[in-house]
Amino acid sequence: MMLSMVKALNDGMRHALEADKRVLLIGEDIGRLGGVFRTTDGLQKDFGEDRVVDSPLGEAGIVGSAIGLAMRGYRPVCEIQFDGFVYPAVNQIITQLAKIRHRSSGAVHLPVVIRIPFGGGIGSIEHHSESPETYFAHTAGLKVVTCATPQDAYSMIRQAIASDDPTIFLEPKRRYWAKGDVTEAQDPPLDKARVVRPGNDITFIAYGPTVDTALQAADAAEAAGHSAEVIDLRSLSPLDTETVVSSVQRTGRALVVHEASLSHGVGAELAARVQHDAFYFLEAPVLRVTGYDTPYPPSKLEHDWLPNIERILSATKRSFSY
Amino acid sequence: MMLSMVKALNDGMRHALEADKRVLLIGEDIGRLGGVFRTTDGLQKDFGEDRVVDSPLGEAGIVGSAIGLAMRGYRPVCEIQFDGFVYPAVNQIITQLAKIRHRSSGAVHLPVVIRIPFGGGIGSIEHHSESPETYFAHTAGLKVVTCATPQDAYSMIRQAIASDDPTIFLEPKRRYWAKGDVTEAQDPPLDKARVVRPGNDITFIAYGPTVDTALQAADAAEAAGHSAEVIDLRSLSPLDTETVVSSVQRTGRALVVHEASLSHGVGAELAARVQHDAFYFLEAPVLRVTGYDTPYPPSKLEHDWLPNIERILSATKRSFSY
Amino acid sequence: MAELQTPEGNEPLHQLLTPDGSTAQDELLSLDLATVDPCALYRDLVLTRRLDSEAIALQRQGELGLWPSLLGQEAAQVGAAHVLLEQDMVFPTYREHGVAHCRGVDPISLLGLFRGTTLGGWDPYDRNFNLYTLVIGAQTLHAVGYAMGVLRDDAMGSGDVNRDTAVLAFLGDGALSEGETNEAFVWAAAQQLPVVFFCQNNQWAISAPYRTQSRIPAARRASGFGFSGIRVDGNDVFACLAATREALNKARSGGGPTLIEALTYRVNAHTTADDATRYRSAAETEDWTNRDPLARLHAYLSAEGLGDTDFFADVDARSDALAERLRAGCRALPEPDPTLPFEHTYADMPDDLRQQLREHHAFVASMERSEAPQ
Amino acid sequence: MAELQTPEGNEPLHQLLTPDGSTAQDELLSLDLATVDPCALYRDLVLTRRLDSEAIALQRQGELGLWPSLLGQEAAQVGAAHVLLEQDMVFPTYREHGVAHCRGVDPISLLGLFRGTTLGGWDPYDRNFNLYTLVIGAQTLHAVGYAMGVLRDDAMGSGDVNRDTAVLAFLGDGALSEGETNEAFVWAAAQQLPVVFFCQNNQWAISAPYRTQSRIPAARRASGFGFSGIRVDGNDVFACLAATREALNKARSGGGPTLIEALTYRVNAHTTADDATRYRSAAETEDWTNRDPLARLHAYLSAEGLGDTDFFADVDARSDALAERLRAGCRALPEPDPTLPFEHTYADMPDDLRQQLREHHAFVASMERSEAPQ
Ligand SMILES: Cc1ncc(C[n+]2csc(CCOP(=O)(O)OP(=O)(O)O)c2C)c(N)n1
Ligand SMILES: Cc1ncc(C[n+]2csc(CCOP(=O)(O)OP(=O)(O)O)c2C)c(N)n1
Ligand SMILES: [Mg+2]
Ligand SMILES: [Mg+2]
Repeated sequence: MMLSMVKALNDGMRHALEADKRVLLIGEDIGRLGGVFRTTDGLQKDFGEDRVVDSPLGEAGIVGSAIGLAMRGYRPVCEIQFDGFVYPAVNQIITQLAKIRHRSSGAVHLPVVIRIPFGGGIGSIEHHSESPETYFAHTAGLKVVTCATPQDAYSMIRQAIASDDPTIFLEPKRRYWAKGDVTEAQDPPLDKARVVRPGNDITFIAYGPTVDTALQAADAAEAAGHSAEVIDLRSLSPLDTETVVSSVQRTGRALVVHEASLSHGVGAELAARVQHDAFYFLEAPVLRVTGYDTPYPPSKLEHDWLPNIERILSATKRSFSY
Repeated sequence: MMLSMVKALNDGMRHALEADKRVLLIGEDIGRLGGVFRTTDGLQKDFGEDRVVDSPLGEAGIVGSAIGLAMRGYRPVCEIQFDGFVYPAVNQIITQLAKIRHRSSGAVHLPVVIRIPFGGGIGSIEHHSESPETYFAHTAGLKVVTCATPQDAYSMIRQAIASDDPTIFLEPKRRYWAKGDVTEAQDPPLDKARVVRPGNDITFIAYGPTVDTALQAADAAEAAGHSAEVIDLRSLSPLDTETVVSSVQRTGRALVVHEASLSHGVGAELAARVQHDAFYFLEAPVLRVTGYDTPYPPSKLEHDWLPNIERILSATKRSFSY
Repeated sequence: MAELQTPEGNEPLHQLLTPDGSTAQDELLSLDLATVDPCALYRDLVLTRRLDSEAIALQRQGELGLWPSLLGQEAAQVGAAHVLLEQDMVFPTYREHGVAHCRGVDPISLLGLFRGTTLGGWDPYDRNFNLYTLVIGAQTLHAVGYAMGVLRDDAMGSGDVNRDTAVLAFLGDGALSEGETNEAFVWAAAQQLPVVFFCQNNQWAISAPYRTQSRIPAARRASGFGFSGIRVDGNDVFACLAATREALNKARSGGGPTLIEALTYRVNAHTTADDATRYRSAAETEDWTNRDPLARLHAYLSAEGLGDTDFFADVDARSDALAERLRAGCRALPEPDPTLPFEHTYADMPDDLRQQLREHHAFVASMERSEAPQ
Repeated sequence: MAELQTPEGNEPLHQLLTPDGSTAQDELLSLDLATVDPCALYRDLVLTRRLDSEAIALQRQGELGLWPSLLGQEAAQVGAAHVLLEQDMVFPTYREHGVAHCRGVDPISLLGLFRGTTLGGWDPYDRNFNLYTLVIGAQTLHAVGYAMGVLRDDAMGSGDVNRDTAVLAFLGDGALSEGETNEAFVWAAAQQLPVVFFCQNNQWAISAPYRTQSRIPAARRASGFGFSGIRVDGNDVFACLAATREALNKARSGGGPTLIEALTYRVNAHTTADDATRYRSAAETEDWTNRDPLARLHAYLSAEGLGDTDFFADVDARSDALAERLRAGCRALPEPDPTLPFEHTYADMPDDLRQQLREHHAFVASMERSEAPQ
């Protein structure tokens, strides 16, 4: 069935709400409105105001109350309206949500999912186009995942809700409306990366919004005579090092693509692991095509600021110049 | 003059308060008490309650009000009592403090310093031994620096206060009481790393609390016949890539040491840059000796959990096995 | 006028101008009409509304990506703005277009943020009007800090009207639920800071009705922190002006903070991207549209014979001129230079960022070459 | 009793047991003494104090790294804890040793956190007593969420005493300034949640006197959010018990939240690491030490002939036994296994973390080898 990512997420959450009455959604404007992106459209009507909760305006409250609900046996799925508005919740996420299992030596587990539409490219205003994944991926105790296709959206959101670990679920908002086939096919585990395009000469590593960009760049590179393998990471914490490294050990070249700023971004951790685990296999250093070390720019500048096909191709050229 | 780091910081702030009446200190318990570490001891008595402000209990308030004070022309120096308590201020730091210069196209600059005692090894309870530097180093618009000696503490705190950019100033609390010589000697720029021990065979890269550990490990390595160069990064954002890379281009081996968790830590960015800029010079992959990907453990476990001399030495051995 | 019903009953709603345009007595608020220029108020109400409707039109034409309309909230904003002194500092949210206008900020510069050419658009110090803050509640703490500076500059309670300074922070009803807003209340109250919190309770936070946030009137929040709150008819420009003037004077003289709840209504959707029909009834909106703040003052002016046909004609002319300026000015807003983010992230650009800028320049140039007509 | 003077005047301080140990009438609080066991209360006050003083001694001996003493706050904690039902859930700060004791948490398990053998020490579900939360204010939102669950479980207002559940969240006076605490008030009030906020206003937040946080009594904070607050004599165990019982019953029956301000005093320094002489006068502390909550109940028991010498002797014996248990139990606390952090970070250990654990094991083993006597 061809579905948009928004509809696939909606179906996935509906599925979870039906399957387990302890599942509950909470966030700003997710009920009557169905969310500013309509991801939860119709769910309050069908599951009631107690299970699809229009919260007061406070992100600390959303995550803090989700922790308490989880302690009471619920499985809350929080929605943060935009990437740039997750920060009021960061104290609850980093000092509580991520650490309570450890603090309690396993006595308390918190099956809390925090959905965050993230990334740029939609011509929006400040705080609506950011990529905060590193803050969470660096925080032990959190799982951090992101989907690149409606199929993954549909399966991964259910896996995240089923997980007993707190999970940051990043949704690439500029891919919300693109349609893709969604089936009930067996899904890979939540923490495994996937080779979405086989290739032999170089490995493009992407996640979320940049997977599609990387795939297009790979096709263009093919024309230039370079066979690029594209990996969709899917999980940023934990990282599926094995899938990445075994690919690079074959291709000898790696290029990471993400929207977040370059420095201390996910690309850094990937480069560190690849140069370590594939040291004798690298023909060129691991390259990174990312957002720059500036705040996200005004939208008129975002196309050039974001990693795009052209920048991936010129980086590819650089890789082969070694 | 031999001073502890605490006293050196105290002198540095006193110096700044005397030199510029727009400088003001604000934080919890920094006045009457002089700070839980006594870093601001005596300053309220000498400069008054308006310039050394005992704040209400709220970190968002401390940083948020500092932003407003800076807009009014002041140069606030905030103290966050412990690393683990900076998170309520993260929304103000990431969405406002770091971005307002960019938002205003340079019309508004915010000379705000946020002092944070950080790191472990003092046998304390949860939230009192953490290393949050990555969260800030990944945030464009912030400078992130840390001192390893009383001399640097004395000079860097004044440089940070003099800087027109918001600066996260990390203080390695387990080095607070060690004495070192403090002079008025010309200081290197705030954003430059420093080779604190010359060597030829391998480069140890450390900052804050681990510089001393790295130096001791270097001496031990010497005994085992390996001449280790030790670099004190001092600035985590921006990173002084040049100093690091030129060292590694000579030694061919690099090992990063920090207390923060391994994944997506500062060591990742250093590894990514070194493998890129020194690609043809590396005899072995860049190695990392860091805290593990878990929350900070109970203090009875911290000695083994933290990077220590033994772990640095065994990593050194590994490096030479390539 | 039918008030917003909160489960725990209601706060008195202070009013000086009734919906039919006649003046009313109020036990708390007083306004010497000799001290106000109703015509100037009316003019600004009209221009504010025109600015807003023109921006909406520009958004429809694709010239703006988004616009948060203030329709229905003109009286609250214009009333508050008219009693500001030059030295006062304003911390707006993202909806205070009317305050910006009265403050003398060029309305064209309000458009850049929503056109995507800038994240700001004006120099906050030019008119002592801060940039819009999009993170709900964050600006309330900036206002508190600025007020702490005012206090330390002895620019409070000196009795010198050109020196004593107040800070005016705007916030919405939804913002009352953010922790940071409440911290701002704690600080302002404990330190008796010269700050006035002006809450436009437009009864909606996107799709959340006020009851999602609270069961009592917003004005009462202040009592929990130890300062005074007052609820005024937000569609009554006189009441908003009088309450704000009193609060600002109190602040300037060292009397501490005040929370003003201006009870009004967000007649349009949250922004042009929002669809209000999904969460509220047309009847409710209709009902409030009938309490138009402009009509109210128009009636007053006519009844009092203050506004003759020439006056109204002049206002319309100015309004048309403004619209014209906006249409032309919006399209003329300069495209941002790709260098901008790199230049303004730090006071002086770090080496590695400069390196990134070089690569970016090279890339942008190559794009321009490849996009150049063959 | 001399009250905490706040600039904006004072809230009535509700009291049922006067400092000299005689009962008092109160216009708001009532307590049927047939429903309380004063001897049990006294016993718990004594044991709580002994637990505290013993822990301080253990810290002095180097057996604990740190201890936050509750000296002076025994009545507030024991009074509140005595009216909890089994199904109620408690969210403490880090100072509620007396509540833990009354809740049936093994006092030895309170020591691990401060000895550094664990970050927790007990299973929160065993006695419905959450782990200590060190981040000021954070637990108030957990209490709110738990109460949202209670509401959804129809475990409120059913009239079934074994089913209806309340949540009791503790906080300090300083915690009232954190944004998260105030968000908890917003949520609890808007949703009428079955949660009671019990604020021990011990007048100090480390070195910050209460006036740093607020100019009005803490109990009044609730009024700004639309629920009721009451200030009770925190050194009067009867008043604390009566106010908490009423508030918990109200919560269980669906009446919504209450804020209780128990006005008391932190007689010792903030923790054993703090030096209170740097910021407050011995006279002040002296003055409050004379309002000892234990002496008060002791006087009552003696006057009422409820506690004879045998009783007091028995209490002393239990107290000594507890001290003995603590001394032995503290030293017997198991050293944590190096594997612990790795095992409990995730439900199932990710591969790369497992790899880190392997390396760590190898390292620890090698250390043990090298440290082994040659
Ligand atoms: C911290 C934060 N969370 C969420 C949002 C998304 N958001 C934008 S406006 C808005 C509602 C604000 O309502 P209110 O404070 O009443 O102001 P109004 O829009 O009615 O003027 C929300 C939730 C935001 N901007 N900031
Ligand atoms: C978010 C946060 N900021 C700062 C601290 C450091 N700190 C520990 S206790 C304390 C004072 C708390 O005072 P209060 O709430 O009155 O509780 P009390 O200690 O008096 O019981 C502070 C500032 C902390 N634990 N958490
Ligand atoms: Mg509103
Ligand atoms: Mg206290």
